[in-house]
Amino acid sequence: MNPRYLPLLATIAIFILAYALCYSQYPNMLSTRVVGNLLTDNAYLGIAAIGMTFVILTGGIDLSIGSVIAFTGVFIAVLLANTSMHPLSVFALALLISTCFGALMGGIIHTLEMPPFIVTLAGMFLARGMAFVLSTESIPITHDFYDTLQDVFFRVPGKGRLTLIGIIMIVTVIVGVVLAHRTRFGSYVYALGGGLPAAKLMGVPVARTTVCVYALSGFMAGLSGIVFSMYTSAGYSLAAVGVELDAIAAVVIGGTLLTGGSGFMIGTLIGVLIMGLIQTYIIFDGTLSSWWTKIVIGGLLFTFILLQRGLVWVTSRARI
Amino acid sequence: NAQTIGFSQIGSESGWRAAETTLTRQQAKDRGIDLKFADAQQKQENQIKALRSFIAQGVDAILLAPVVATGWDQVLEEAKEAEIPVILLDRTVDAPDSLYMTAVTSDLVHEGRVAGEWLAAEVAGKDCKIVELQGTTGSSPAIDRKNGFEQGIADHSNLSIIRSQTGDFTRTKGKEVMESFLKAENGGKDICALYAHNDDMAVGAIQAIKEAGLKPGSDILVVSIDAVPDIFLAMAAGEANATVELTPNMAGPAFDVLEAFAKDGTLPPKWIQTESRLYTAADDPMAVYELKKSLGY
Amino acid sequence: MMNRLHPALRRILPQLITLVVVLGCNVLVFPDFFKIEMSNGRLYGSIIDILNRGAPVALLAIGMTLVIATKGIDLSVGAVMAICGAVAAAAVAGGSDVATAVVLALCAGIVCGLWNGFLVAVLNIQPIVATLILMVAGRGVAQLITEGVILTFTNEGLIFLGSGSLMALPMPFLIWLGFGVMTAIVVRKTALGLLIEAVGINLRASTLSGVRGNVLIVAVYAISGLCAATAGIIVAADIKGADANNAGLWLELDAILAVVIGGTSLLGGRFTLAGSLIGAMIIQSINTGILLSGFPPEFNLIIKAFIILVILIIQSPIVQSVLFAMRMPPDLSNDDAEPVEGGSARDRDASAQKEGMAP
Amino acid sequence: MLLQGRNITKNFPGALALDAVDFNLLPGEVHALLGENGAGKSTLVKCLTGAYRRDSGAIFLDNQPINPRSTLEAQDLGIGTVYQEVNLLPNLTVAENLFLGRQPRRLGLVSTRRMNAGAREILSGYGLKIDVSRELSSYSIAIQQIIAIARAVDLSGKVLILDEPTASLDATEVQMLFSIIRRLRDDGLGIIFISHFLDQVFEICDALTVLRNGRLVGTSKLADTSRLKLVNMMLGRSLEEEIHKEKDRTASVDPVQLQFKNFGRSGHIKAFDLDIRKREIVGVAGLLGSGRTETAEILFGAIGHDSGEALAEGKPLRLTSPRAAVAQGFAFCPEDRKRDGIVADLSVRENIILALQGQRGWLRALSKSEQTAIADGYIASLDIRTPDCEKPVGQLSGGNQQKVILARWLATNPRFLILDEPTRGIDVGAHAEIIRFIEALCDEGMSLLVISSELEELVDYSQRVIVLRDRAHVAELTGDAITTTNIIRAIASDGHEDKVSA
Ligand SMILES: Nc1ncnc2c1ncn2[C@@H]1O[C@H](COP(=O)(O)OP(=O)(O)OP(=O)(O)O)[C@@H](O)[C@H]1O
Ligand SMILES: Nc1ncnc2c1ncn2[C@@H]1O[C@H](COP(=O)(O)OP(=O)(O)OP(=O)(O)O)[C@@H](O)[C@H]1O
Ligand SMILES: [Mg+2]
Ligand SMILES: [Mg+2]
Repeated sequence: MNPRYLPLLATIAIFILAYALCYSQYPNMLSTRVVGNLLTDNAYLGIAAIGMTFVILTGGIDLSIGSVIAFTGVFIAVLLANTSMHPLSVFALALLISTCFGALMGGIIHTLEMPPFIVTLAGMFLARGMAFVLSTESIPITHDFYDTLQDVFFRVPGKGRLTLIGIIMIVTVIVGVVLAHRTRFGSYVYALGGGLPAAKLMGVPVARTTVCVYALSGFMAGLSGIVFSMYTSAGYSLAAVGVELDAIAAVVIGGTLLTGGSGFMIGTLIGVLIMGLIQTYIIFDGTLSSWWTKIVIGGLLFTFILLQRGLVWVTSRARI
Repeated sequence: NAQTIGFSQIGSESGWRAAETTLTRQQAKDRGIDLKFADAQQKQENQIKALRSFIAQGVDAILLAPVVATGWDQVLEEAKEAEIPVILLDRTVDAPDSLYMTAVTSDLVHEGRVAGEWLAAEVAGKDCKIVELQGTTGSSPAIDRKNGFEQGIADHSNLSIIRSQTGDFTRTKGKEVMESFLKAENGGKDICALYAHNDDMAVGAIQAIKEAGLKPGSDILVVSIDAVPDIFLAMAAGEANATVELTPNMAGPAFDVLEAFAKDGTLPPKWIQTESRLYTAADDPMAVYELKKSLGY
Repeated sequence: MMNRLHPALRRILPQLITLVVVLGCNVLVFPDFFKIEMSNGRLYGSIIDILNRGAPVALLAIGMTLVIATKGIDLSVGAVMAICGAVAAAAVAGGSDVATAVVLALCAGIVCGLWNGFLVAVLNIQPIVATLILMVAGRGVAQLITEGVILTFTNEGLIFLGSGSLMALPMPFLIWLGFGVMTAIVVRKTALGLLIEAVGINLRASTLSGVRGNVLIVAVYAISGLCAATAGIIVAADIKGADANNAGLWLELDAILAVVIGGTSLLGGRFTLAGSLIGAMIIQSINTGILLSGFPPEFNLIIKAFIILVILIIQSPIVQSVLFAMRMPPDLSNDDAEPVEGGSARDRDASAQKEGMAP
Repeated sequence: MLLQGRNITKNFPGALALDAVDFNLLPGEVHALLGENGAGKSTLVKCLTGAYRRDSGAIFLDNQPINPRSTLEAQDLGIGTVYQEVNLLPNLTVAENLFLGRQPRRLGLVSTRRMNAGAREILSGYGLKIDVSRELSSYSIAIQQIIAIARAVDLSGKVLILDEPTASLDATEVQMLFSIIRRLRDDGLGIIFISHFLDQVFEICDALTVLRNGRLVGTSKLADTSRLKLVNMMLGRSLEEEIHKEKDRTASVDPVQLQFKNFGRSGHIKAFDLDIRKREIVGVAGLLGSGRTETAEILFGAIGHDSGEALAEGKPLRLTSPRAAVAQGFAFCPEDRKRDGIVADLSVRENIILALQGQRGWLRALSKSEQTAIADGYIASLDIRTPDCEKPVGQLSGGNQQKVILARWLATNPRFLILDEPTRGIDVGAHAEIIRFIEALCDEGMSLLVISSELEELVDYSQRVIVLRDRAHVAELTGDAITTTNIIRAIASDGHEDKVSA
């Protein structure tokens, strides 16, 4: 077997193992309801994490996504509350803005050769600041179209629901997989992560790829913001604080290297589900105090990473 | 058979909230309720997840301290569908009131108004320039307490807010921002009163005022909200003047309601307002401090 | 003129210029900005406030600089601050004296740092995630110590560290200055600095050259933990209480920002402690300026974002090389060479050092 | 005229790398570009292909002015290039490296199956049967080099540029490469060939251009040039003697300095016995991937051994890490200098003292003046071309980087030096000097293990040659048995272990 798939397989194996453990303790956790919730509740994170995966694959990072999610939500809510625009055209506008925002950051990163960490940190401040300027209060969204969208779901046996936003996330993952592994753009993304000088010498269009990757991440953050606004029917400038760190954690748990150039989109999906599983487990348990919640989340995170490393290490040794 | 009740708490960002959590746990224990506690770490999305998990587990009732007013319709509907009563604690939501059983809250705007009215009465017609320490930008207590206070002083043209900046509800920021207020307003000589959206910021600001060589409580009047123990210490030392209580015991009334409902199906009113009591130096601060100290603040 | 500057000074010249510009802007929004007066035996003024309030970020930036130089990053410093503040507060609340409390807190910080270093160097976990674990769990530990409340204390000795003053200067300022100078001396007068840089640029090559790369990495995280502990003590002492929920919240981002504004590349290698300290002061000047300006708080973040962007643009390699080319003979602009390839830090081949040494 | 560069000038801060250089390449010609280390060959190539922006000058392709601003444009114009350091992407698969930017597509999506098939087909032309869906980094540098060549050849519609392509290849691969070059030449391509192996130049090239210190020294037909004249042109002086002094082949009588008994690691290298005497030079020969590098790494502790022991003068040695090995007086110049050798952003001075400082520990810092003295000493004695010792080593030319790494280890004054492909990319003048230098060190008591793909070189100075096949030591040649033919025979024979000696 090709060793590059090892981290991915390890992640999947650990996820299945963890789910089995949860199930043995709380049989309810295998109900379609919980599985459906897992998809719905983590849709916004999954979508953002897919965008983040592309950025991380190039060796970059995008800290702005949480703020962009909040901004998009507020933007949509403000427009829907104050104009008669149809939500779909508002969505298009929001996606346009977030994509351009990402592209702008990508452009700055490339032309001014500044570290992505800092450029996107400034972007994070800026997007959240813009959200504040639009409205500090949270604005409810009461458009009929939203109700229609929220009523789109498939009931699965056992009271579970596959909601629209869950479906959007799955579609995003599929698109992400195709884009990363089956297009030239995808190979350029991996190439950038392999080393900038070599990528340049091999004729990778560095400028275009960098800008596109951050634009893509901006687009995904915008989409995630739309999904988030459907999820909460509101726009709130303090929403989604720290989502970027959750997304990074999900991407890395999914087996992607932060130094770039190595990782899989499916891994990110699993990473997101693992994060969701940890939370669900803690809620099902329901006995932890606020502080123990944090400690246990940290501990489980550590366990997952350790198990994954261990599994990769053991199997790669077994091969020789 | 014991009831299982899920409690989705916002987080543990302040002493007040820790006290609310402690009291809720205590009450549940006393009544033999199995409390499922979920800390959302200040994130609405985590609260929604928690609610969904509670529903999936089939709890008997849900207590929700919503981090923000909007965005609950969908998940509350799911709860309703599953016939699980939901009671809101300490803040309300924008959803139709058919979706929840009742809300046990104080009135945030009212709290601000009480503080403002106290100050207006205290200065009694003298000119007074006020600096304001806001809570976290965008959070509902910050918005409502600001509005309430402005309403409270609206009829008094001698009162005016000259500076207003966020102190993020924390002592450190409260102190830092107060330092800059003092610098900016002629070393503090122009400031007559401080209004802080919570006691922690006030406690920080009091230190800043002292370090600048002024006397909090007399050179600069200090009024704040929450009534946490530490502000009573300051009050006893004459460094703070007034605070408006936000009681951390929201769960008590909520459990009462649930018990009544379980017994004979009585439905409570849609809003159970807790008292917003004003404490001043006249209320024997040390005694209150001793009383409150053990409540888990 | 430039030629006569000391090379170390020349390196941090852009940062110094930026600091002066930011301070200049502050004067624009608040004319009394530079006013300093003596009251109660201590200096009092906005500048002093900056030096004082900038202490936590400055301290964090010292440790963060070393960590970043080894190509790492430490997201846990905020949480470590909370832990150590809580430890110190709990110690004095439990009746120990200042010295014991401080030593305990510093030890807690070092233990946290060793844990991070262990994850990074021994278990080979990527720094951002390794320290993310402590970032999440650490605040929980701090809350566990304080049980979620603000643990207030009245120990004068401890309070002195946060709000006392010595020779008319605030203690926090003296502490970070002393810490910075000491670290700079240790790092530059021994071979530590060189070895850290070598490890940060090429861990494999350094290890093959007999440098104890992993030990160094553990050491820099421990130093970072120590710095965070000091910052945590100061913050707790400042408000006479340990606030586990909020102490150091999001300060890790400010610290990283300070390091980058200070001119150290996030890709590791060459570092400058003086630059990072100036960077911390730049950030605090921005914050103080915003507070003094009286703008409504909704605009705080936007103002900050724009100022950061402007600073970074001024300091970006391209703009620098243009500026320097205008002012200097070419042989001096040594470190910003080739626009197409070479020169810039981003071009460095990261892949080469991706994996450490296989044992 | 196929490819023409006129008046090309390139200035680096502190170094004029190219000074108005003219260069002409005819179709159907293999044109050698020669010069000492740091003469500007690589820089010229990078200017011609758009990897560097030239300061002035003009480039013509088929007499049309071109101005490639990136290597992508050069590729689109039909110029395929192998740059000096293997510049491929270690994290991509072999197939992706070969087809990056031009993957076969079906319905707009990359067809991995067709790409892999294509890659296998291309590589089979080079006698390479490897799993193309593996990451490039899982293959040795030599295989990577072949892949880089294959990619460039595939991209070159008109011009193929090879910057030291043979540096880590052995004789068979070189012959294979040459046959490909001949075929392309016959197809009318123009080929630029950069190498420090003059034998190879004389074997394959038609014309040559010599650079020295960034200036053009001359261009001529190869047929009109003698070897002596060529060296003269390159160095600006004549190399005193290129005659090989006859090596003293009598087996060393010096005491055994190091003993490795049953030393090895499963999965990496089969356990072997090895004795090394004082003042002895032991050569290691073998095919690509035969485990030469791994032998070196295991001796140095870079890979831990799981069997056997090491003894020095009868006492056991702890060789668990490079650091432990350095403490025992070991030194190791690695093969992949970019990845394992240089610390690119540090200065020449800091790179040279790195191992010494590592050995002394962080507390006993060398003062700046001591550092400068050491660095300047080696810059002079190894003739490292750099404006001063403060230049970042990443900006030196490849050969000079190699010398810096050698200097780093010599500075520790080792008793046992392991050199993996030490003369890779080093020019003739320096080559001779380095060998002389090494021999002088050996005379002072150091022993040496040299891995080299250049059998002549091994034969020249080794007193003993170990031959490896399939990660096992299969033969040991001593005395007069050390000849290229014997080595090749030992490599090729699949018989049981044999000891050949005189
Ligand atoms: N990025 C760079 N920055 C500064 N100087 C450089 C850079 N690249 C090359 N040089 C300098 O340019 C000169 C020519 O280097 P070049 O790499 O072209 O030499 P070369 O002829 O290829 O040598 P070698 O045979 O060792 O590969 C050298 O003096 C080198 O130090
Ligand atoms: N022809 C080959 N086919 C498959 N794998 C190979 C081949 N050659 C080398 N490798 C891989 O490359 C690795 C490198 O081996 P090693 O570096 O020890 O060889 P070497 O004798 O030093 O050869 P080189 O001259 O390439 O350095 C081996 O572990 C092997 O996995
Ligand atoms: Mg070269
Ligand atoms: Mg080798």
